[in-house]
Amino acid sequence: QATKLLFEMSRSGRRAHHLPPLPAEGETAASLLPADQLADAPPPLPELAEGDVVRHFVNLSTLNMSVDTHFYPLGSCTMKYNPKRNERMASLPGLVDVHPLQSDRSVPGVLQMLYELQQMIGEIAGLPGVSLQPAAGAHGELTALLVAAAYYRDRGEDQRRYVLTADSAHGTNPASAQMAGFSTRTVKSNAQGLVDLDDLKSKLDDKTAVFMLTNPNTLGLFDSQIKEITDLVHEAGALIYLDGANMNAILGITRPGDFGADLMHFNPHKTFSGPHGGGGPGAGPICVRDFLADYLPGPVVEKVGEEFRTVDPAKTIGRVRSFFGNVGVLARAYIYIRTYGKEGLRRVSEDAVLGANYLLSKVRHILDVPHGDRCMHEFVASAKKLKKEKHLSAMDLAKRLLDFGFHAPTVYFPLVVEEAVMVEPTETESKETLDAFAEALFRITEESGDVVEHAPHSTNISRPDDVIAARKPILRWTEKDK
Amino acid sequence: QATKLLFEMSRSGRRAHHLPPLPAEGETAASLLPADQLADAPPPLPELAEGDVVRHFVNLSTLNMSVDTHFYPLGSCTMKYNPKRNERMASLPGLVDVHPLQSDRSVPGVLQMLYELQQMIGEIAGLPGVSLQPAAGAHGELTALLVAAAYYRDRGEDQRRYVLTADSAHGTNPASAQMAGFSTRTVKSNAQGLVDLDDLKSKLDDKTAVFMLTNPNTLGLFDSQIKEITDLVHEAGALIYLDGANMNAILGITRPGDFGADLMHFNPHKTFSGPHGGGGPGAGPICVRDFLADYLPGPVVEKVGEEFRTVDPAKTIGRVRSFFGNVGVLARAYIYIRTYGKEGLRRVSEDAVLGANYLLSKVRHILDVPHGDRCMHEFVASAKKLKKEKHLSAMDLAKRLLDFGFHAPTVYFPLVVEEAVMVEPTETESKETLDAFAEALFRITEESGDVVEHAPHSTNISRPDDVIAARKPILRWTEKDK
Amino acid sequence: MNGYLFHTESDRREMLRAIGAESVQEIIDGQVPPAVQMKRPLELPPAADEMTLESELRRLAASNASVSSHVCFMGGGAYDHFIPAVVDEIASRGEYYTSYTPYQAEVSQGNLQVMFEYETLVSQITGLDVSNASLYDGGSAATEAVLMALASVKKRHKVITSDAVHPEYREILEAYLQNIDAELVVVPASESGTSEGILDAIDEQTACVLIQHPNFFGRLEQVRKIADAAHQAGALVIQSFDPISVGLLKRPGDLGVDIAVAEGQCLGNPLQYGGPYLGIMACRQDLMRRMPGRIAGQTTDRRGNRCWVLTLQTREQHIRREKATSNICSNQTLLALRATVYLSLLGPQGLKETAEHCVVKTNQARERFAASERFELVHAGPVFKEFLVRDREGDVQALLEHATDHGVLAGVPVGPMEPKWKDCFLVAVTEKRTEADLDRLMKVLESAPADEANRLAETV
Amino acid sequence: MNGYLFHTESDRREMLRAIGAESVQEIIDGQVPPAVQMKRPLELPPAADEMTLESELRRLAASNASVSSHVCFMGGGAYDHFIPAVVDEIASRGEYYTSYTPYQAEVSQGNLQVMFEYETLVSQITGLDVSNASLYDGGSAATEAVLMALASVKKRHKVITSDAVHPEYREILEAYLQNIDAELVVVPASESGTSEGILDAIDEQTACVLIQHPNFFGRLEQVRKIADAAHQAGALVIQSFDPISVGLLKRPGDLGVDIAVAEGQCLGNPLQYGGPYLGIMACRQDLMRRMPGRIAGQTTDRRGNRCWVLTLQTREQHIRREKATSNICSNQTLLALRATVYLSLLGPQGLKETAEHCVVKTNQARERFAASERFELVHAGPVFKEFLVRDREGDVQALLEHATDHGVLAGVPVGPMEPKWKDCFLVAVTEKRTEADLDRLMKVLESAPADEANRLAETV
Repeated sequence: QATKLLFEMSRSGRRAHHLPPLPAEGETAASLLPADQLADAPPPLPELAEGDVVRHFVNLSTLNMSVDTHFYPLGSCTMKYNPKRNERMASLPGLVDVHPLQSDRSVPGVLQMLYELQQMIGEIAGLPGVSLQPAAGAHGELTALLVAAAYYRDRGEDQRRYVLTADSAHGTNPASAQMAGFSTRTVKSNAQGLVDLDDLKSKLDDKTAVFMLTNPNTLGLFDSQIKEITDLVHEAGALIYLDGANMNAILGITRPGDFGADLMHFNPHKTFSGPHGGGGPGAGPICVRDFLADYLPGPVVEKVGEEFRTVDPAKTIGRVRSFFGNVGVLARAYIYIRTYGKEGLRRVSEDAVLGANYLLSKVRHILDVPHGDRCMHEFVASAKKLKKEKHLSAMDLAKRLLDFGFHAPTVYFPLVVEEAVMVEPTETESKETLDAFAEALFRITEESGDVVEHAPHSTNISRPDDVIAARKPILRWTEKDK
Repeated sequence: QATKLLFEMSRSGRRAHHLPPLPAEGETAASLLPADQLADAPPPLPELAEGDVVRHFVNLSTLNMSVDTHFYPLGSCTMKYNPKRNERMASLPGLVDVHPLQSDRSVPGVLQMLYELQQMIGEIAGLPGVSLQPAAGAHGELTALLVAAAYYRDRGEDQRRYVLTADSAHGTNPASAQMAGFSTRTVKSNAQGLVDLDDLKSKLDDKTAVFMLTNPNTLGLFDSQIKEITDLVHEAGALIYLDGANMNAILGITRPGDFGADLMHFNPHKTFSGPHGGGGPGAGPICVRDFLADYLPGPVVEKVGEEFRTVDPAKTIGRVRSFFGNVGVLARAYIYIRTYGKEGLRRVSEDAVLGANYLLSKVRHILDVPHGDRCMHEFVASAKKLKKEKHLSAMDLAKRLLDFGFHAPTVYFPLVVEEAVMVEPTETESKETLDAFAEALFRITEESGDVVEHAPHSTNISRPDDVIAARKPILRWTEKDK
Repeated sequence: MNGYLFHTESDRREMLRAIGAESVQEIIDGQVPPAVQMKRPLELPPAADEMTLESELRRLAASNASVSSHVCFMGGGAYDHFIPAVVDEIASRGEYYTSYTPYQAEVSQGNLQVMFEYETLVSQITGLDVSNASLYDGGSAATEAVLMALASVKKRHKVITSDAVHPEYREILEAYLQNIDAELVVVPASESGTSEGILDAIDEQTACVLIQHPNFFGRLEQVRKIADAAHQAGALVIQSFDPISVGLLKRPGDLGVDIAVAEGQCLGNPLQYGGPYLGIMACRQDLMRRMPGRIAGQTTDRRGNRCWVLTLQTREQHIRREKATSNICSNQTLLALRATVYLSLLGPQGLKETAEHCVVKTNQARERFAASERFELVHAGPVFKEFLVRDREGDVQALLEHATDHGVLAGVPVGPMEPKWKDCFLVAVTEKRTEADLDRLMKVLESAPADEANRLAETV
Repeated sequence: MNGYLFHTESDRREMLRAIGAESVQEIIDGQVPPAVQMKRPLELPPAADEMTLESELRRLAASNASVSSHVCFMGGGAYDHFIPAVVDEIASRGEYYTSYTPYQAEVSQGNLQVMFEYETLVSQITGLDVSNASLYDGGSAATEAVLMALASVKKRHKVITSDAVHPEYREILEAYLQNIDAELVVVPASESGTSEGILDAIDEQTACVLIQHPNFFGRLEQVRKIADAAHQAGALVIQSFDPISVGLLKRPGDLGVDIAVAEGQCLGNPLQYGGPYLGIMACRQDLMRRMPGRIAGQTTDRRGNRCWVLTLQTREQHIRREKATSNICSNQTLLALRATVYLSLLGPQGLKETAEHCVVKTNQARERFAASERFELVHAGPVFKEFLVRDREGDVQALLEHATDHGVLAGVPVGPMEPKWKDCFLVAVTEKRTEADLDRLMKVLESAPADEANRLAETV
């Protein structure tokens, strides 16, 4: 049953918000502004009482699955538990109520936190130059590529106009390259799901700027050829960019800087416990080698004696968003890293790997897993056989899982696996939950095709018509819908 | 589908909570305590991870109906909207983190708030002596009766051992009288649902201590004979206690002190916007006439010059709970009263009366309403006819309403109405909601008896077996249930 | 018009039309005799919008010292324990705090299951069979336990307690017993701050004994010994205990106690100047039907699923009216929820470690006071998380005000509760306190000049 | 081990057994070449428990001046507007903040409906047809709008803007345009702080014009005139606007603008030192398929019920990869939710009154500065909620530090962004400010001794 929209609940004259009266004497706002700039009436916003607003949004919230309510094994998204202490600490007035243009001297605590975070993620990356500014992972990719472009321009290597991306890469990689003014070339995966070295070699030349690599890759595999890859790229005079989406697999185990990456981004909303916020906000801090640090966007935080200062790097590319960055998101990452500390972060990755391999050991008896029986923090199964035998798609499987009280895995990604089902359990799910998930998956494969095909059955709505939505887009409520 | 208990999720060795290590040197806790006092092991609490705990309690919460999610017309409970600003302001560290035994000088803000609240509710009651100490309405009743007892003892009228209560009164009235050492006598209601004056007269004598009156009464009627009643009681030398459960009907319209009450309690969790907290905490501040103020429990707040002090009244009965009172609940009442202010509180009651009468005007075409076609803030219908004609009880009706997305009204209370259905819509529901509720009620009376009898159909569980629960009580989980 | 009203003027007109009334005033006039109607508006402050009121409340809140702004060593029945963020997050969900007593079980399984889990946890920390779903606070719970015992042990009217029981709890007991047939005997504590005297006071008229362990002075009582003596005399034993203490100490049920009560504030509930708090009560199986307050129990629904309901309601005032076990008809669900979440997070190991922190740090503090020139420990022997200190300079109130002015809530003055302890104060040390906090406490207290203290005292 | 892990040692053993591995290290060794594995632990601080870390964070937070501890007159793109408690209450529900992008519409109707409502509200405040579900922030949204215009208007590469547009927004634009085929022209503002110069700069090479109204100096631009000129020349017009301002001022769509962008922080989002914020973007219908970011749309499910889905995904990088409209694949749902709740609460009347408060109070502040000896207003003419002030003593940084030390965040120094304004600062006045705040502002600023200011400046 569909829920009423705010606009359909509106009733002329209802109010929830009140301000103190302005002084009766004195000029009115309208008299202080030019008449031709004034609107005839304020925008036609809905008119509601406070109780309406609260009930509406509380009830709406319960139509979402979330980490707080369900297992959410969405591959590549690292839907781990979002600690409540992060929310509480990051909401302290001295952090949350700080204006972005306050002087350095008036925000020593904020700057100390940000400085320490720079140090910490630089250490985790093995790459000392850090900018906390990018607002999301894709934004971090773009920013790093702008840094690479500035670096080449500075070195007079403007001919390096190509960015290589893997065919298994996130779609943001080629899109970011495009936005940064590069052209892209795709590097194939081999049968093992790793980089095809011959294909890579064939695409490397003195026009290559950057190879954008995801490692562990989107199949959940760490590329065992990593040294060869990075050596080849560096020999060609190009840089390695690491898409940090899968950092949850390798914290304290191996560092991008150690295995040859020159630039990378983190997804603190994934690796450092989010939260994801229904799609955002995230953040996309980047780490780079020392010779690239001067090109980072500003401001960054420096420590001078006991004081912290914001400064712009010497050859900065400028800025990629207003103000410092997504400080609220970064604060949560800071609290998370401090909570696990040096002892704990490696254990996070170990348990993420353990959980994924355990689930894989069960799932591979239920679905094909084309790329081996071991993985890092996630794995990609294929519903190919189900399609052939029962005419059920990965999508059908995903929808039916909802009925069992599980969020669906990522499906149809990466593109290199047919009917892909990409499962990332994270380290914050119990063995019991993983068992129950595998059990559900098994039961679904045994169910009648009809039941699965029409799933989900227990959710608020059944499957929506995406085609009509895109063909005849209705993107807002209008008065005539009332 | 039943939900797992915490204890069933426990796994030996799992942990959510950590403290910093104690210094390695120095004495251990065990060595500092006598061996014979030490337990062999800590209590067998469940062992859980933080993510488990959060998901468990978040999911459990969604099994409740609440004011934030549903219309909750529970008669006599005043389930009005619970303002979010109350929660935020009452949670300011300077209010919520104050130790109860701090010196007066260290809590001027708290004392100012409590003093002003005393003044404000004294004004609303028309009774100047105020104690904020009682923890709930029933606790206020008991406290007021202890005050009355002390007053009579002081006057040498120890023979006044009887408390009169109306047959339509809340069960707490006679129970409180009993606890305060009084015996109770019941005063009948007349055909109009008001106090039967003849019966009252026949029970008044020099052994009468207090007449406990609910006005407006539990039928939602203001007793038009109020002056006669109070005059009769006062002439007999007894006191009038007003059960303030229904104060939401008369704020600023009439005051208990003005219509003859000598003592009363407020239910701030009802009248002053709660919240109800799933059954508590509430508070039960009492207001009394000046000649009773010296007997109130201490401490109360006094203003001396510009300073606020806690003092014990001269002839205090002592205290009825530890510390000052339910300050957190009182703070919300304070914020609520300040929000509406002098202009608004009367409007609250007017809209509560308007809403109830509007709903009554619709419901009386659906169900019998034995006591007239007008009411104050609530009314009591009867499912008697439904019982006779379709063998459906008030309980069946209540259960079926749940399927329509409405919390049930209070049923089988007051006892003076057969198959009672007691509806209190409050002032914070829209006309649209009241219309939808009446519509649901109508549809249910038209439905097949079978559907109604087996309701609810859409809730997490169907009707529980209350009889077995009471006959073979299982009041806790035990290891063997695992 | 500030506030939360819904009806627009046109709504009001439509509704009045349906009712058949000209105005709300007409409806009211039909109900409330004009003679008793108010002729003037209420004398209250004007309506305040959210922004303005919040700014005022922020100023008002900021004027108070608090355990957020100050380092807290105050106890005396309410303690500054750490509250994990999860507790606040859960308790701030509207489905919990804006629901009511679960009369309709089908749409209240959340609250009912929490109540059942709470009851189980209380059983686990008390070692007793049956818990209710909570009472108002620790003080009134102690009195309710005494009333329960008086009702259970027929024809006995004597209640024995000790002055090592929280003075406020004893005040409540006195107020409640004032008008009913009961005699209260308060035995003085020994030199060492414990209640052996109770053993001699127990006689054949004794209905029950109320002890506190760890007691008001933080000292440990010989509960088992007292319980044995009481049982021998046919009396019941009630223990007020500290829920944190059972992380290390034997539980009331393990000591032979019949009814255990406690202040549950320490289990994840904020101090808020005294309330709302959480009254914990548990008892032996055979006292179950005398238990006051709400109780949730397990049953099955019509489909055979396990579920929970309010049960044993025949004890209650809705049905029994003047014959009810008690007049209590609410419970502190929201605070019980907080305690449930708190104990779920701590688990056995967390509770034990919290208790260990209290004991070790309290001992560290005791050693510092013992070593000080100005102060002395009133009682020798082990304590749990607080202890009584004597100020040889004598003016405790001024001393503590001095400390407050220097950022430390140094302790609870016990003089106002018991004049004989007027030169003493209680110091409580929870797991939250650090070495640096202890340094600060001693520095601030020792820096309070005796004469300045006296001067301050005169002006206060 | 602090943290949130689940597996007990026995869990780990069982899981390894099922996997058929001896240890996790064995699994890792099979994946990660030992040569690139770390040989040492990460150099990070030790693990910190919640209690200890919170106490540290509280100290750290308390060391910052903030709009909670100080009276705030800072603006410059981020404003201290009042945030109703309802906004926080809703946004702190786990179902919102711990869910992800609504890929599975059936279990994401909450977020999807909020996105659809948000898009509708953005249409309502912009007067434009189509809104996306939000972008990163106001600054990057302005740049995304320029990229969108460049892609829409074929074969034109010139982008015209004015230095009355937020300097940081212009910096972003420069950084993004650096590597692509585009020319950026920045027209200086007139003496009166407005951008008439744009009219002369528009030519047949112009792809788009980016203006801000009210502009960086709080001044009102002649948007309609500029839009007409741009359209005549075949260029698109982008307006960065203040969502509060449209409570009184004409909306971008009413002024003929093609794409409107805004910083949505002012709509119920906290300042938090700059982010996360909310990038608002809306456009005319015909630009819809060029729009970057997520978009939710209405459709029906198989049962025929109205519902919501992510739509127009063929624009996106998952499918189009290097041919995508933009690389953005997240949106700021949580902040869009806050804006949605905020606008629902305010309604038309609340938004209007908020705008009125800003205008009236800003004017009161302007009058005070105008009357002051030390300060002068840089621009004459009407402003919305901020204005530029010149300190005749000249050392703005020291002046503002002095104010901060006295509890007032008096304004934004613009010198660091634009050296030509080094003796100036922006003063913003929201509805939160009171008469008493204005008194305090002037008192604190006028009490800053010029020489002390200079001295301070040297040491900072």
